[in-house]
Amino acid sequence: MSDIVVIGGGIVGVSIAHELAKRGENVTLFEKRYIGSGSTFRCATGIRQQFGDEANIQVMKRSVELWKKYSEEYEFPFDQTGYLFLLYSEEEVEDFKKNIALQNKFGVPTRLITPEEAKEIAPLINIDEVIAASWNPTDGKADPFFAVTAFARKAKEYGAKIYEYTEVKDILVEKGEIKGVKTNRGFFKADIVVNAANAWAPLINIMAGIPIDIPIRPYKHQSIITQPIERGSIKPMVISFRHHDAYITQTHHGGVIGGIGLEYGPTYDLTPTYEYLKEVTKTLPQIVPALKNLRILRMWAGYYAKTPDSNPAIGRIEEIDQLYIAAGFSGHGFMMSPAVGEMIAELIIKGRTHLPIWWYDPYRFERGELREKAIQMG
Amino acid sequence: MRLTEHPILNFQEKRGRKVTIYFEGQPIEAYEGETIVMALHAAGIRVLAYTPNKHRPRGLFCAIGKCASCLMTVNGIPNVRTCITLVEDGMDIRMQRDKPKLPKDAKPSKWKDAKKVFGDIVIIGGGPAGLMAAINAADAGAKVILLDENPMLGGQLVKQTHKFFGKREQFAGVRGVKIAEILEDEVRKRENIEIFLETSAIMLLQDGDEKLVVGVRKNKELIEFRGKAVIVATGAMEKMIPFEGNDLPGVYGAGAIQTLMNTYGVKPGERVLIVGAGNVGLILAYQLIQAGVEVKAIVEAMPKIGGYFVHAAKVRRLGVPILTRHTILKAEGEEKVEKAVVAQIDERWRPIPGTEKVFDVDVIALAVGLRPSIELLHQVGCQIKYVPELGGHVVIRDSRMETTIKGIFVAGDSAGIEEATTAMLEGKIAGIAAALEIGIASPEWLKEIQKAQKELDEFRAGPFGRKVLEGIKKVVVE
Amino acid sequence: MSEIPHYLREGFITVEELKQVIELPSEERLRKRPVAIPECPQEIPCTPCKEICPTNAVLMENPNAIPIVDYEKCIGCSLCVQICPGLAFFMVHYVGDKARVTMPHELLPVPKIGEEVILLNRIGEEVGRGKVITVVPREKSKGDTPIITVEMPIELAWDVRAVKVVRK
Amino acid sequence: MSDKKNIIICRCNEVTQEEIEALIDQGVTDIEMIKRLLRIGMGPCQGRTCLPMVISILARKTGKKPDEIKLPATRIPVRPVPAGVLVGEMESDGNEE
Repeated sequence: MSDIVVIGGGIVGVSIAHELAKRGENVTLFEKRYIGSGSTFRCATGIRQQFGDEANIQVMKRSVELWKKYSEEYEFPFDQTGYLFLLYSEEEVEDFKKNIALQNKFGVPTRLITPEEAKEIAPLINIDEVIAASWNPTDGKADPFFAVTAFARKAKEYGAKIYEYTEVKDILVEKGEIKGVKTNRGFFKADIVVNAANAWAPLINIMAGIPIDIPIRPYKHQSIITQPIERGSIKPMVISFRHHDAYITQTHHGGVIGGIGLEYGPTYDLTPTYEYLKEVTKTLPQIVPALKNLRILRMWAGYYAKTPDSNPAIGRIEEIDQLYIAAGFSGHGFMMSPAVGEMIAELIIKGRTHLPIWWYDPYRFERGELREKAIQMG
Repeated sequence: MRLTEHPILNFQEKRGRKVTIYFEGQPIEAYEGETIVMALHAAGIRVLAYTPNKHRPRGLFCAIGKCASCLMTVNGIPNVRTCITLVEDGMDIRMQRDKPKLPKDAKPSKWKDAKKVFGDIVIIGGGPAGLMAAINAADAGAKVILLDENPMLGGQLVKQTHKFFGKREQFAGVRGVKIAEILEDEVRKRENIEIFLETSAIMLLQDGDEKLVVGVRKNKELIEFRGKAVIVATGAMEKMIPFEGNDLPGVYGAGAIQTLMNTYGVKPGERVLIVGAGNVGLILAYQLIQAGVEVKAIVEAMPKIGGYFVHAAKVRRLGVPILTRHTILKAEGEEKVEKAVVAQIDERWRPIPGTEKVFDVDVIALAVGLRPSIELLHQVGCQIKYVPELGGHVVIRDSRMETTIKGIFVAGDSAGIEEATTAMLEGKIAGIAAALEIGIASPEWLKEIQKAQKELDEFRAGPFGRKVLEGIKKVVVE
Repeated sequence: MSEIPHYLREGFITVEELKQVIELPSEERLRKRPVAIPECPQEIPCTPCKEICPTNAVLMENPNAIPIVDYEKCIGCSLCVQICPGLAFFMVHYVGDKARVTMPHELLPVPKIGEEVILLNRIGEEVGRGKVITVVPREKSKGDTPIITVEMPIELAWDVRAVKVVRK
Repeated sequence: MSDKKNIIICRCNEVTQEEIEALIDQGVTDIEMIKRLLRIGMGPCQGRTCLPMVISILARKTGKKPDEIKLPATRIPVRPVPAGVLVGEMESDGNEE
């Protein structure tokens, strides 16, 4: 049996390891710090199917099915509390109508609702200038800490080996074939490598010596969390493009988490910025005014590992036998991870997958065939 | 519950105008100039909140704004640190039992930009280190901004009724409270020192060549302080230890008890057990007796008294037993401390069955050590290291108190737990060094640094300084 | 464990232990005039006693050294008792079959001259009664600490280090 | 023996010694994971009171030295601040219920 190495212990890498181990494959995962420490633990928890293209809608629909199934089986919090996009102009409404039609076509029950209906769903929001909202009750959120540790635990139960604090230093490739990986804990034999390092994926690509350019660049995104408030105060993920691409929701433990689209980069620097703190605290109370009296406990930064079209690179790198990539999630890694795990596992084992992986073709950048930009949000 | 007479302190003169505050709707008498929690304690209110999940009662613990055990809803605003928020007439104070609910009809906020204050050196913390840093930096020619989150300057000096050790030029033989007054007078005399009280520093950032300290005054006002150098003199916070019932109201940090009785003239309770026979525990015992409170015993896990012998002798001759090789097992009580159970421990620190003793006390004072408050330094990215001799995590620094980030200095307990005397000397060094670094002080000031360094060496030369010197060796780099 | 001196295990010093740290004054000297006795057996960085002494009777090699009193130079002025931050200086004076012990008293109430007080030994046990013969109130003390001189039976001179004031 | 359910390590989020030790016994020995799974140090005191105790429990149970356990990051703001203050508006407007 092949030795499969997954590089990166974020939720994408862990999901891939989990799906492979579940199918009986011999898989080893390396994480340079601890599970979830890169972008997973810094993410804003949201899981949505409201995308504007067929592929992402289908992949996310499958992802939500898997989130539901695994959260029940592995007992971690996942709540289908919906995504509520607040719309402020006729233009926005028209765009969303198109998306909704597409989403409905694939069985995602999004619908356009009135501001008053939106207020009923999320009573703390300010609807003064809202003219409509796009609402899908089957979107949701999960707890990243519990989710990634549950997947890691299960992966290990299925036989995966997970090495934390183990940094991959080089990938040994001979005559186009992968032989193994060098780590700070020594050499590990490998036949197949999956690059799931997201923000650090370009470094892994260089180690493997891939001949194509997959332009993934790290951008600093920041979030804040407040003191806990009464459970159920802000059930859905509330989104407003009008307000710096803001998102707000309440986490499982009660804090209100939120952010805006003010990004910095490309950079590997994660120092939080005062500018962001001021902007975010100006912005979020415009959407949920009562936030102004809530205390901000922490702010932190994480990466959006972005590609030019904000869609990830998922697939096989043909020139190296056998290298796979699942990276460049542009802020969507957490929500997509269960489906990505399934896609990569199917691809490695069967050579194909039932999900529309073509959309994420890693060669599209070389060919200049960028996708329609995915909605980069929460 | 309020002290009317005291052998050292005079509260009658100090108390401000009488005002009325409302606790859960009930009127309570308070005095202007005291913090909310002090007024509540004086009225016999020990339980300030119940935790949202396990419904455990919460009382104060640190009383200096650090532990978040005193959070209450004040005038509708949740999670106010009532230990450093002053009373105002008519204030509505509510216990928090659950996570707060937010209103559905709030209006979006309008915003205005933060107030901006510019100086050469921003000093965070107005205790002995910060005050000395301010005085010396100002004398060396710098425009100084001094912030402290407490309502008064002096840091922990304001509650030290005992006389200080050291040399007379270092204020030996003078009571801490008096030293605080002297230093405050000196600071206020200098026109190039601007003081901001009740102002918390919430972040420290590099902004180009400048340092930016973002502050919040009185829970309300955002202020941006900019300077070319920053001195962090944020002191320390009390350590907590694990034992059953350790979160029961009435289990207080030693410093909190000193704040109650020595700063605000509020009797902390009637009968006290002290955990820890270091200087803090011993001094606290003596101060409690001075305030007319009975000290049942001092327990100490080590086989010997850790503080100065003379402090121990003072309380022994007033009848307080010191039980070395003993530890606290349990705080008992329904809503607040009613009993403390202690036991002897063996060489491996295990309680010896059958040696339990029960004390009827309403206060358990924890004097089990302090740890440096390094949050701002850690947050801004100064290199830190765990050095048990200095109380825990401390920052790497040079002999002039500059951290691994140029222009950011540290002094006093936040540089490593020691004495107020050494804090003052370190403050002096940091103040001058910062003024030198930004090119304001003339080179003659170097002599003053050397003088202070020599005094520090002298002070640390004895057996008590040895441990500190071990620690300092680990953090000082040139 | 045996290296830990008794006084650090217990928090008080016995006369026997004190004698190992400092020589005590002769009876002759004790009868001549009051003499300062430091009960400060531990090296701590503290020098006010030395600095305040008008006759340089307090000897201290360095700021951490233990104070040693040159009993011949000591004039019994009590300034060291007033200033000592550790409240560790006392004066003893033998007068006939009585001893007069001078000690700090930072508690309320401060006794009055002529008042009878309960005598406490180094562990707070009541060992007898004595009479207050002088009081230096806080305002007049050079060290902000009231000091009192109490007359007591001579055999208690080396035991009594505090008093309790009992008023109805 | 002592009742570790009644020993509170994190006062803000009510985490007991028993819960921490149970997690360590399950093999979670990384302070970063313990912090996130139990939410220790993530309350309003921001870890000031509890983290030293967590480090000492972890050191005792795993045999690590305390200096081998890295202190979790200190995040901005180092004091919890109402959002309204950061935008310069914090006149109490009676909006709270």
